[in-house]
Amino acid sequence: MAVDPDLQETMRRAGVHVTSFEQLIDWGRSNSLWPLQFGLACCAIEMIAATMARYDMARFGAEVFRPSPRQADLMIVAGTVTKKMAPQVVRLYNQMAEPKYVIAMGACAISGGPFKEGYNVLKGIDRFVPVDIVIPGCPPRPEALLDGLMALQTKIRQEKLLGPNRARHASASIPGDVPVPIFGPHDLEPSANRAIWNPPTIPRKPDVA
Amino acid sequence: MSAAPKWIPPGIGLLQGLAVTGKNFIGSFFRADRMTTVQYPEERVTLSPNSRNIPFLVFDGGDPDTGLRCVACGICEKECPPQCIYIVLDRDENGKSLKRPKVFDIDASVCMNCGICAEVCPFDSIFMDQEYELSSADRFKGLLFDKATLAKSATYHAKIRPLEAAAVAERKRAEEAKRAAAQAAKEAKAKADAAKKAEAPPTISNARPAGGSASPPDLSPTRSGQESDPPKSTQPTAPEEAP
Amino acid sequence: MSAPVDSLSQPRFVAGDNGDRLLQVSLGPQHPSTHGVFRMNVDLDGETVVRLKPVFGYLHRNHEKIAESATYLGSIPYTDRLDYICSLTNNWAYALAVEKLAGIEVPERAEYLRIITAELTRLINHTAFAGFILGDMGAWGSALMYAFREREKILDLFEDLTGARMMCNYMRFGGCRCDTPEGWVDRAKKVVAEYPAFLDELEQLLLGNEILLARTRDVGALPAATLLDGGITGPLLRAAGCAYDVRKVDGYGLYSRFKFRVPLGGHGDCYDRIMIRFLEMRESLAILREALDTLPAGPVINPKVKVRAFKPPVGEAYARIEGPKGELGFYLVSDGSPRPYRYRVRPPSFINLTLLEDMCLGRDLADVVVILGSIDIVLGEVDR
Amino acid sequence: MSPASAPTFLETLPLLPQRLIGDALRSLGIPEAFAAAAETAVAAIIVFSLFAGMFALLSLIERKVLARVQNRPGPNRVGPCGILQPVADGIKMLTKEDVVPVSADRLLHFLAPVLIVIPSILALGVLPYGREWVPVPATLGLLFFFAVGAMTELSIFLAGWASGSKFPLLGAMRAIAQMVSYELPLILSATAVVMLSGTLSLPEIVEKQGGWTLGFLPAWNLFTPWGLVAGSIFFIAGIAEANRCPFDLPEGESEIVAGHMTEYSGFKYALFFMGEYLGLFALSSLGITLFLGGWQAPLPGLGFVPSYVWFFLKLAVVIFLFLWIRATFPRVRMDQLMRFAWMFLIPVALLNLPSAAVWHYAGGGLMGWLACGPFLVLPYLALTIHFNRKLAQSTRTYRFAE
Amino acid sequence: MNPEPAVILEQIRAAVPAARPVLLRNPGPAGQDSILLDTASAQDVFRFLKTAPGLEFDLLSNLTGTDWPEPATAHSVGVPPEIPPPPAQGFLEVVCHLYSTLRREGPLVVRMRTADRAEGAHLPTLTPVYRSAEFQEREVFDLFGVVFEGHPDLRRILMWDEFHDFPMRRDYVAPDDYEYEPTPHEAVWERAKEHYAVPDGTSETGAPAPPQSLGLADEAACEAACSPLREERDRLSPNPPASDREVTP
Repeated sequence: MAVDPDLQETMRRAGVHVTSFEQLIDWGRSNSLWPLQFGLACCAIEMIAATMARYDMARFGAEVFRPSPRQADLMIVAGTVTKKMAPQVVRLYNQMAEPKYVIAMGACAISGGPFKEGYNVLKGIDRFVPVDIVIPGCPPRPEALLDGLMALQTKIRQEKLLGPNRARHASASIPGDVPVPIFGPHDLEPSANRAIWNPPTIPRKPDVA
Repeated sequence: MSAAPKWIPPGIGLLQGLAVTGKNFIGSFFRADRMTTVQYPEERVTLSPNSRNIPFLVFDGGDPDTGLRCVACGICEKECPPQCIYIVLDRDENGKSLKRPKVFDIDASVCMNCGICAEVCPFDSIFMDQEYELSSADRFKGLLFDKATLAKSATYHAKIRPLEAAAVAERKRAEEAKRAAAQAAKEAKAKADAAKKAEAPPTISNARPAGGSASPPDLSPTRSGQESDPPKSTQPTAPEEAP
Repeated sequence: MSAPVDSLSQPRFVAGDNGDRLLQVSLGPQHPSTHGVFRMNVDLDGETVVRLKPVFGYLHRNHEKIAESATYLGSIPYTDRLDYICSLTNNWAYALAVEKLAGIEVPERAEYLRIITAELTRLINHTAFAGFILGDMGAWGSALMYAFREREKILDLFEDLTGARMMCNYMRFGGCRCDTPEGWVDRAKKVVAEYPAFLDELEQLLLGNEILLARTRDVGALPAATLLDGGITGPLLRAAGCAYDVRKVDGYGLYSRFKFRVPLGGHGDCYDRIMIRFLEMRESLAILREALDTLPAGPVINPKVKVRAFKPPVGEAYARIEGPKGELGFYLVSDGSPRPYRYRVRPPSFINLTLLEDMCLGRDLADVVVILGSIDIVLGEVDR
Repeated sequence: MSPASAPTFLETLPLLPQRLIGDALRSLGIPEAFAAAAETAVAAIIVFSLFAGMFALLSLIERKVLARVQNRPGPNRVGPCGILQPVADGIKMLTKEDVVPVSADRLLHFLAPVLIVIPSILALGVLPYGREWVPVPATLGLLFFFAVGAMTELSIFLAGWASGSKFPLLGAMRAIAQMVSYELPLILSATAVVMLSGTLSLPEIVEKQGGWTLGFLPAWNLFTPWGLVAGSIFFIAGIAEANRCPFDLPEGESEIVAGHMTEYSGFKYALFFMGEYLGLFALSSLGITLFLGGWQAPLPGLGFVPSYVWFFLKLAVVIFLFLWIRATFPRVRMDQLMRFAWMFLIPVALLNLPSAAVWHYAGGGLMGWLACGPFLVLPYLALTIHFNRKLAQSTRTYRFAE
Repeated sequence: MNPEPAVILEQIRAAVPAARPVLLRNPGPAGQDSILLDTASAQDVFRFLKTAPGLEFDLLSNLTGTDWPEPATAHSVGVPPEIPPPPAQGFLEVVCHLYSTLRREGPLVVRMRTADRAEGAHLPTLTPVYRSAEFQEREVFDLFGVVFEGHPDLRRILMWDEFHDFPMRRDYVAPDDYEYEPTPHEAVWERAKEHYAVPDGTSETGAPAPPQSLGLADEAACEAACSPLREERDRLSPNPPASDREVTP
């Protein structure tokens, strides 16, 4: 029973701000995203530069970088996730309190980036952790990170807390925890979390377009 | 530094530190160099013309499909360090190359913005774009840029990189001039042969048909791009002789 | 299956050598002041460190394996990502090694541009170091913000010259990729002219502060001989009094043309390491002023060198430069093919951590954080 | 002392709801005990809602002041120049999942944040905000304040110990050591004030600071030699009690992740946040009451301004001092913290008591300053000698090799 | 500035006769010739190089490994003078670059080679002589598999402890996770081939065909294909609903 937009618009012009309870919660959550203090590689330096004086992520309410995963609600995976680091990243994701969001910042976090041929590099964190927003670039400019943060904020504002396609954290069926991979003799076991990672197949053959 | 160790009253260092932060606090209200924030969505940092992010393909004229400069030679595909370019050459029905890419995909989620593809391209057909707002919710569809999204007009290139576009245009003009001159020289020579043949006795029947079948325009790249680039040998990753 | 409650969560007690119980804490890969994904397994008796074992590898991105299957030109953008704060000095070290491997000369203007960009990178690194070490000590924010405010000015210069803020990919074998855009040299002169005023302000905020004096004096001090034996180079070694600067020793590039001094410390503790870096910044400014004034005209790259399909002759070479963190070396073995047979990076951050345990034994947990900060490591270079 | 004329309407404005409700209940024939209880309840609600609002405001102001120091505007997109930022933080904190670690002791884990907020609110009750406005007029206000204030140490230790993992454990150990050793100088510096004002009741202490010396200087305790020493000791110990930088070791962010608060998420963490700020308000209010003349006006001619305005102005100045220090100083190490408290603050605080006595018998004024002079100079000289001797080569010389 | 390995070779031969040092000429323009040592007495030679009055090589700047499966390429890079024909099988090599900070002398390149690339990959450790070798030797052990006898703490340094292979060797094959490769060509295409369905629906190696290929263009097809996946994911998720979590490490 959300408020229908044109009524809301006319009321707003008359100075009365009408909103639904759901929109209020989403507005509150989107404007107070506290990132986890968790930088991996070069993108972490650009993330720090985004919080510095020139780009100032604090304007979006995302200034408080909490070192403990308990108090953070946004995990910005900034940098290369190696296979040795993957279990720690997944454990950190599990320890974050719901509702939690993940931004994959930079080519390495999305798909392994320039280092995807490496034997110790995980080809993208979305093999183990559900990712909300991806920001390409190597490293993406601080403005690109702010653009990704604003994209996440608009996504949170449209989240539904009830109904069929409700938000991930609101539906009891989707588990908040993600199984933590274990170190195997040659690779992580399992090498990807099939419940989360299901890529489309692209028709690729040298002479078949 | 005076010989005897100068006695420093304690607390002075703390006050000096407070003075610095105080000066910055007061200054942030009045002086521009103490309030350096560029409020991103409203104000933007003016990018330098050299700035580079994800590459784009240039096309002359209006229609991206026909005007694309790229001839699918695959040099950028081989030279790209993270190997994030995928080119399939367009062939007509009987397999003759149309010197045009049928598929030209760049995986933006792997590209490392290094600019080597633009540096090694002999045809000035790929340059580095300055567009950085590419964040998306979906990794698979959102970040695999195909030929349509990559193609941008030469005027766009001139807008973001005036000097480089001017240099490319000037080079192209020089090429055109050289080709035209070569063309003119060829016609002149053909005319001269025809004239000489006319005076010479008509006994020798010249097998070559009359001038006019000028040699097809030489499309080989004028800028000396080395062709003899060995394919990336598969030796390091999957060698045959296992110990 | 969410992992069972493993022993990681319980406070784990380890038997100390004299029988008492030590609390084993892992200043884990995710920790506010380990400058990235670096982990230290620390055994604490109360708050004093009894045993400290560093754990590496969380950012091992297999740079050397990828370089073996890439061309020489293709590895240059990867060197930007080694020590991702100082990309241009990495480029220069790699280009120097390949030039020594293939015997390539570099024109004069390119040498000047290399010195200018390397010294600007040294400024960035030492300024960011000052910001981070004050953050490790607890004043999170102010010093780091002022440091990054100046760093942004230099990053604008790099973006103008090379096209990227952090990943410049600027050096090529035999020179630099492109010449300076018009007006760049004047902008660089202006930034260099304004820098000393900022350094004075940062010193006033930082170096007189009694709390900082108390936190850094006589913390993590080791004699120069021990440091040398541990392979430690760079500002750490000079803070202990050993005059060893690769710019003076090897005299690579055209450093011999510039008058600059090498500051030496007396005690080798954290305070000296901070002071040495501040004095080095002033020396870099002197070099920059001189180099920018006498920048000669001329070609920026040696025309005889092929950009693609570059095949150096068979042989091997080891070349090194004085990176902001220490001696950064590249060891290349070429078997005549366009791909290096062996590609090894001599990482100053990784080797400077050899004596981390010796510096931290018997000190507090808070000191471990400051000592690690004073060594100034970057994980891209430590784990390669 | 302004003549005891009838207090102006503005003066009694904060007491209006309390009195209206009291009279209404009495007119309804409710027995006096219940009516009085209702009055104090209303007073308590007013004070708590006032300080809760100021807590929300301060969480925004702290971020904006820190931002201004760091050349950036701070949160300014949520509502006009960031006003609604605390509202957004509050909503997010309320809707956050409350994670209780498996290895934690559930009851204590829940109890700790509650125990940190209660004492701060209780302590706020006894402070005299205005000439008329004393929520709970207690004759032993100061004693009550310190008795209740001691509970915050317990709750921080409880939080650290009950969380069950390593970093909170370290945070808890640090908290106990720091808070106990800084409670002493806090109380000793307050005893100097009690000695001279002869009473434990806070409103009377403020009244005694009325009047002017030399015509325009207010007779606050700070402008006396012993008051200067006691005030600065109280301020430094107050920073340590409120766990503010440079003494924020229990929550040593760069060393032990988030200290005792590592295992708290959602609203429990917000309670810790609130507890810390309310503790800050309480300590700085007490400091103002003891040394800066509570609601006394700074200049003679300002009688028309209601008294509580001065109180909150001084509170704003003291809080700004806290923020300014937080933006500048690094953190002290644990042993330095302890050595500073036991070797310097406590001896100087003890030395300050005879200095107060000398001031009293020297009759104050110029003679008092001369008599108390040595008590002032002696500790500073000792600190200078110690500071320069221990860090002997404080000015180090550096060689340069060619 | 660059030391003459030939001169130093004679001094080593005089001081430590058992070492049998050999001068390997560097054909490249760098001109950094190297000394090949016999592994048995390596520590004594390094101790001599460090302490001898005229040498004082006190900084072991760089210690790294190289994998030579074919000895021929090794001998093309470091040309031995007139050594008997190269040994039959390949070997692992450790290269050290020594510097003298007092005499400001350039890199002295010293090499040590293992017997073979399998069981015989043993070398004496240099940690007692140069402390800087500790971490670098652990890295060579981790990535190349050279066991350094006498090393105080020989563990893997970069890879996780349960890892078995030695990844920097030339014959190491990385595990196969080429399922989603949007831009495969040449070597990557060889490895990604089995994941891509040939037009008739089954993949070449008979592995179960992944969900039918989703044309990127049509949105509806993608949605229709994804919904069964979502139900399967809900059914598949093994772990219980979010109860209590572990604790921060």
